[in-house]
Amino acid sequence: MKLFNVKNLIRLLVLMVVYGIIQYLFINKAINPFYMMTLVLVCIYIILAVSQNIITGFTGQLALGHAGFMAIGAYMSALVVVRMQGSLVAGIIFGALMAAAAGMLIGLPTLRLRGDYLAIATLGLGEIVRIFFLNMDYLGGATGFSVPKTIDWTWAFWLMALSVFLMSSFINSSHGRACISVRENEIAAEAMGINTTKYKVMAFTMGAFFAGLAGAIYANYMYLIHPGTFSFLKSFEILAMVVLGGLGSITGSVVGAGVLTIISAGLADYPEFRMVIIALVMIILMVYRPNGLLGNKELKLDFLRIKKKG
Amino acid sequence: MALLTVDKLSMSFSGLKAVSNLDMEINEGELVGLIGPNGAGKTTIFNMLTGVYLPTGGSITFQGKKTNGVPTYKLSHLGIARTFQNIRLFGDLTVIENVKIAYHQHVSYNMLSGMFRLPAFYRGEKDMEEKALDFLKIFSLDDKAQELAKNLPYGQQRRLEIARALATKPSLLLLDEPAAGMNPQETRNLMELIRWIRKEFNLTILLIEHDMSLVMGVCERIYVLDYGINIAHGTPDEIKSNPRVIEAYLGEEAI
Amino acid sequence: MGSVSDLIIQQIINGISLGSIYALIALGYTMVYGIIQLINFAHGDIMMVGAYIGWFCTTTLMLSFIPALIIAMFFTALLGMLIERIAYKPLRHATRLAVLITAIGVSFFLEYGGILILTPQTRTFPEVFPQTVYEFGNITFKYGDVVIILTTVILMAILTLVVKYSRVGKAMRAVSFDKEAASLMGINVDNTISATFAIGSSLAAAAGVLIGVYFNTINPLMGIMPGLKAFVAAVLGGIGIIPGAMVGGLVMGLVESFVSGIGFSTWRDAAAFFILIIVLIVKPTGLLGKNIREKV
Amino acid sequence: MKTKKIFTYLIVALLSFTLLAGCSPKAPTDQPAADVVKIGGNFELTGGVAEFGKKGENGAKLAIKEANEAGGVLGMQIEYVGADNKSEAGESTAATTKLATQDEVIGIIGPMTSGNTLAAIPVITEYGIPLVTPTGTNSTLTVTEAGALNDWVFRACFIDPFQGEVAANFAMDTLGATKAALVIDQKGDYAKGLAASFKETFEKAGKEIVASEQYVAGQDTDFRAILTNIKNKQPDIIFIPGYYNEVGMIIKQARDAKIDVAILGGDGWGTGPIVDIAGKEAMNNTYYVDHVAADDPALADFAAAFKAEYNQDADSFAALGYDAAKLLIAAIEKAGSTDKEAIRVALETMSGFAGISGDINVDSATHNPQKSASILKFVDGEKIFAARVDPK
Repeated sequence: MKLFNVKNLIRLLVLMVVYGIIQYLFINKAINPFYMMTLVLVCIYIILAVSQNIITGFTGQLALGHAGFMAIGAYMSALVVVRMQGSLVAGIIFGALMAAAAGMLIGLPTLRLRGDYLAIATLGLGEIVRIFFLNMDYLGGATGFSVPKTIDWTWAFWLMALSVFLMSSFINSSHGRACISVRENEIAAEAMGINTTKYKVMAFTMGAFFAGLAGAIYANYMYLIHPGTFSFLKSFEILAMVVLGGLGSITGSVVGAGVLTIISAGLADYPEFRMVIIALVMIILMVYRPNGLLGNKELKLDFLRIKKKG
Repeated sequence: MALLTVDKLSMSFSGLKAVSNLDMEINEGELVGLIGPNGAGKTTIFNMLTGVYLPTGGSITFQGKKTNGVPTYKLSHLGIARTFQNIRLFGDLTVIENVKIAYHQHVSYNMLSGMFRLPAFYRGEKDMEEKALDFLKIFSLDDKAQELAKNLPYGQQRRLEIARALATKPSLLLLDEPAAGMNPQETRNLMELIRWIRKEFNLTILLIEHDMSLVMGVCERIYVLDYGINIAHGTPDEIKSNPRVIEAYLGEEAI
Repeated sequence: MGSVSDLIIQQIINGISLGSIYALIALGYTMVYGIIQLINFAHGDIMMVGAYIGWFCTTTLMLSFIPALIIAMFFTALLGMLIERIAYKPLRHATRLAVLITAIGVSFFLEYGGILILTPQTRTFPEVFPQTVYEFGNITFKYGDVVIILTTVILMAILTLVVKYSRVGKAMRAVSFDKEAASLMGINVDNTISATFAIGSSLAAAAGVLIGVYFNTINPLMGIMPGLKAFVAAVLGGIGIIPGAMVGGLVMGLVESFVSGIGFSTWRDAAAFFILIIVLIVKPTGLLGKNIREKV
Repeated sequence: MKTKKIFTYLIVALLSFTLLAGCSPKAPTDQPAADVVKIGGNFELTGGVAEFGKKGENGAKLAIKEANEAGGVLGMQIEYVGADNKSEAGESTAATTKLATQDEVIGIIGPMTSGNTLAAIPVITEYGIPLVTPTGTNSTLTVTEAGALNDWVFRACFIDPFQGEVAANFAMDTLGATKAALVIDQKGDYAKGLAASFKETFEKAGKEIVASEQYVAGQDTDFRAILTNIKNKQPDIIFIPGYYNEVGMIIKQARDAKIDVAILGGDGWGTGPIVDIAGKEAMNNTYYVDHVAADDPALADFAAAFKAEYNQDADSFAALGYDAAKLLIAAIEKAGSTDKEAIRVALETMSGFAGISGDINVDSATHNPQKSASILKFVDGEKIFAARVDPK
């Protein structure tokens, strides 16, 4: 087993082909900038959904504060880029790290709570973060904070690919399995020597880190960040993507984020019906596929597998 | 030498005494049984020994160290492993993953190696895979390695729980009704297995069991509990003839 | 205006009045949660529907307050049962998260369906009850405050009695304790859950109409914030516990009043959530909740 | 089982429909026909301030409809393309991008709020599309904090500082106030802008701001706590530069709390329901700054047409939406072409445009319209003209 085995090389190839096709179509104007923006948003939401899935789908902790971490990433990266004249990379890293730090700080006390209590506590924390930025006139306050657009589709796509790779590698490592064992049976996990608090906080911190990363990409792509963007409804939206795709499925989150974002963009011409249709999709899907589109299974590139002789 | 010493251990739940003033001593390499009627407080003792409950009185000493208040996972690192009366496997994971999770405390790579797929990750995973398969082989579960734990038949789930407990590399193994739900043949096999792993892994075992044939068959010493009180202890033969034990088990009319 | 003590008393009155509004909404929340452990995120939006039915009755049908309230409660009860049957019942054995997502979906559906049908326009109630203001020195409160506080207390008392002594109440408690055992005892679980939703939703409607009349503005998104706050209140007091809703609501109302009162009005939502988090960490089951230990 | 299957198909159908709607590139076949002028509208059609967005859009649509009935512009019919920004900054950027690149409009009307307009500016600047916001009153929309002019942004309304100044002067000179309290919507830069200039003017004249309280629009319904504070400070007047929804509730609750002093506000008050919300009696002794004199006959015609078209009462949002669209159409007419740069220049040099919200002369240095403001007073629920203030 090595990093550059056939399977991973094929995966990389697929990514490069997808990227290449889209880039080609864009250059040839077959994809207009609005679709391009939608695709970048898809990338951002994929990172958000997968990172929420780490916390909720894999570690089993129902946290509803993702919009808050996204806000921290967005505002902190903007702080570095706009107010301190730092580089984009520094901004992104700082944003993600600050979100992770906040995740750890918030996670330590709240992750002792179970189920719905954790949900409402993290929802409250997300709102506190939003209210904080609403009151920060230094960072635009209620008007919103203008950030130059320095991220393009290439950045967003490869950062997304890297994030998904890192998170799925984590989940498929021994530390990731420790997180899953917390979801499966907390008491048994403890008895098997898993420090469940540590792994909950680890998953939470990691989720926050990547949510912050997504927020930083968002801030440096969307020209303006506004506290209203990061309300608890955004957390709901992200959770909906995860559950629609399937809890505990990385590819499910990718699909869920893609489907919901594209539905939302595709219905831009029917604004009155857009949210109603999204709501109906959520209800119908849950009623008829409560485990999401993919359940906890992963989409695999099996159709590409080279058949062995014999 | 005493591996585990329990001194005047008590546990009460909102005034209700589940265990009171229990004294117990288990020497290294011993195979000890803990019996008693339903509700006698046996599992409560396990929960105290593994740090799930904080005793309301008395002390527990393991390997010369006082362990009251030490969290469960740390006790596991110190060498206490257990199985559960109501099986607690990681149901949605495969059989081999269950064992790997127990082996996690001995993992040789760190989180970042895992995330970035550094060579240490591949070395560590390979090692873990082999070790886990070894444990499964002992319990003849290796052919089921890729099945989901929840899909195993009952008896195999019990065996997997023991395999998983062993993967933590314990020095003291606590078995909570390992033979529950097994037929006599399976129980006899289990007895053999318990004897064998004790020797092979140099273990000390404390087991709770209702199946008297198993307890009397494998245990060297037995503690008997009734209403949270230790009413007798001794060799299987002594226990069999102890009038208080008979009374506890059969009720007063039998006297 | 006069002394500091007047100021404090006035803020206490403000807080109690606001708190009983939260409590009123929280009653329905806590009720549904108590029986099927579902955070019915659509509760605030059901409240909105109730407010609109009340508005329709008082404006188009020119009914007076009490009949409007009863009609609103009745139809919203039907709506609640309908939602339960269509959206929640099929998910009875699914994960709680799936049900939660469905609830969020129902909430969006009601909000944006409301915008579609009713337009986002703000509507106002006619004067359905007296706008009397009572003055004691510098301290003032309104007829509406009295109505809301009394309604909350009375509904809470009735609800407690119903849950404790009536047949359906006993069935509810049995179902909340153990669904399977309850059905073995001959309790119709589905009907009991339907009844719970009916009662919970009609409580929401009562709250909606009262709030609509009190603040005199309703719009399709009016349920979001009060719904969230009421849920926080329910959790704060101990969710599933009927007096907990009152306690939680009052605590929230008083905290918000005082935070505004000392000049931090922009932080009052943050303060409410902060108190919630502190309470949850110190006493995870809420102020009136009992700790439940998982059996190992 | 059968229903399950049907629903699965339903979902698949729904998904593929939206995917098709979203993904099919419309590019080459969809080029605007030569005889159609495409104007985009970026409005808050859903979300927190949907009510204003909807009103503004209806106003704009009415203007376009009337223009089309009168023969269109430059002999071409106008096609209106709407987009929803969900009352959210990020969505506003997305909606503007859609209008700019997919629908390829030559001008955009909207959004209604300054924040959402701010989010649209980088996009219209990138693609060079003139934008007229009906009610984006924040001064930084047209001239940035650094003093640079945003070439492509125009507006149909006067800016916040002007309104705040007008209100402050009225409070001091006419009402003789020396102590004022502010109640500010924390979420909106609109209210903050008005409050800031009110405060500046008021304090410059040596008067005192005794209290400054904040609330969150779209969320708060209970304002008694802050009103209790204000009552305690005993101001002569209260300035509430918010939108009518909350303002109505605040005035009602203030009067209930026996605060009887004069209350002043900005153009966000200018719509009917404020009286319904607060009650006629409570609205006595209140004043606000509006764009139009309520007795202007042009406005009456507009209000009648608006009512006939949408079965809704017109308000200042609708009026400004209408004016914004008419301003853009007038600019196209003046430019004599659909070239976006020409339209921009035409907007920049627009003068003597007769809108229903008053005459507009665009200041080419700031892109702000020079408009006169009216102060209206509520008497038993009716708006009475109180004073006219001309720009300096």
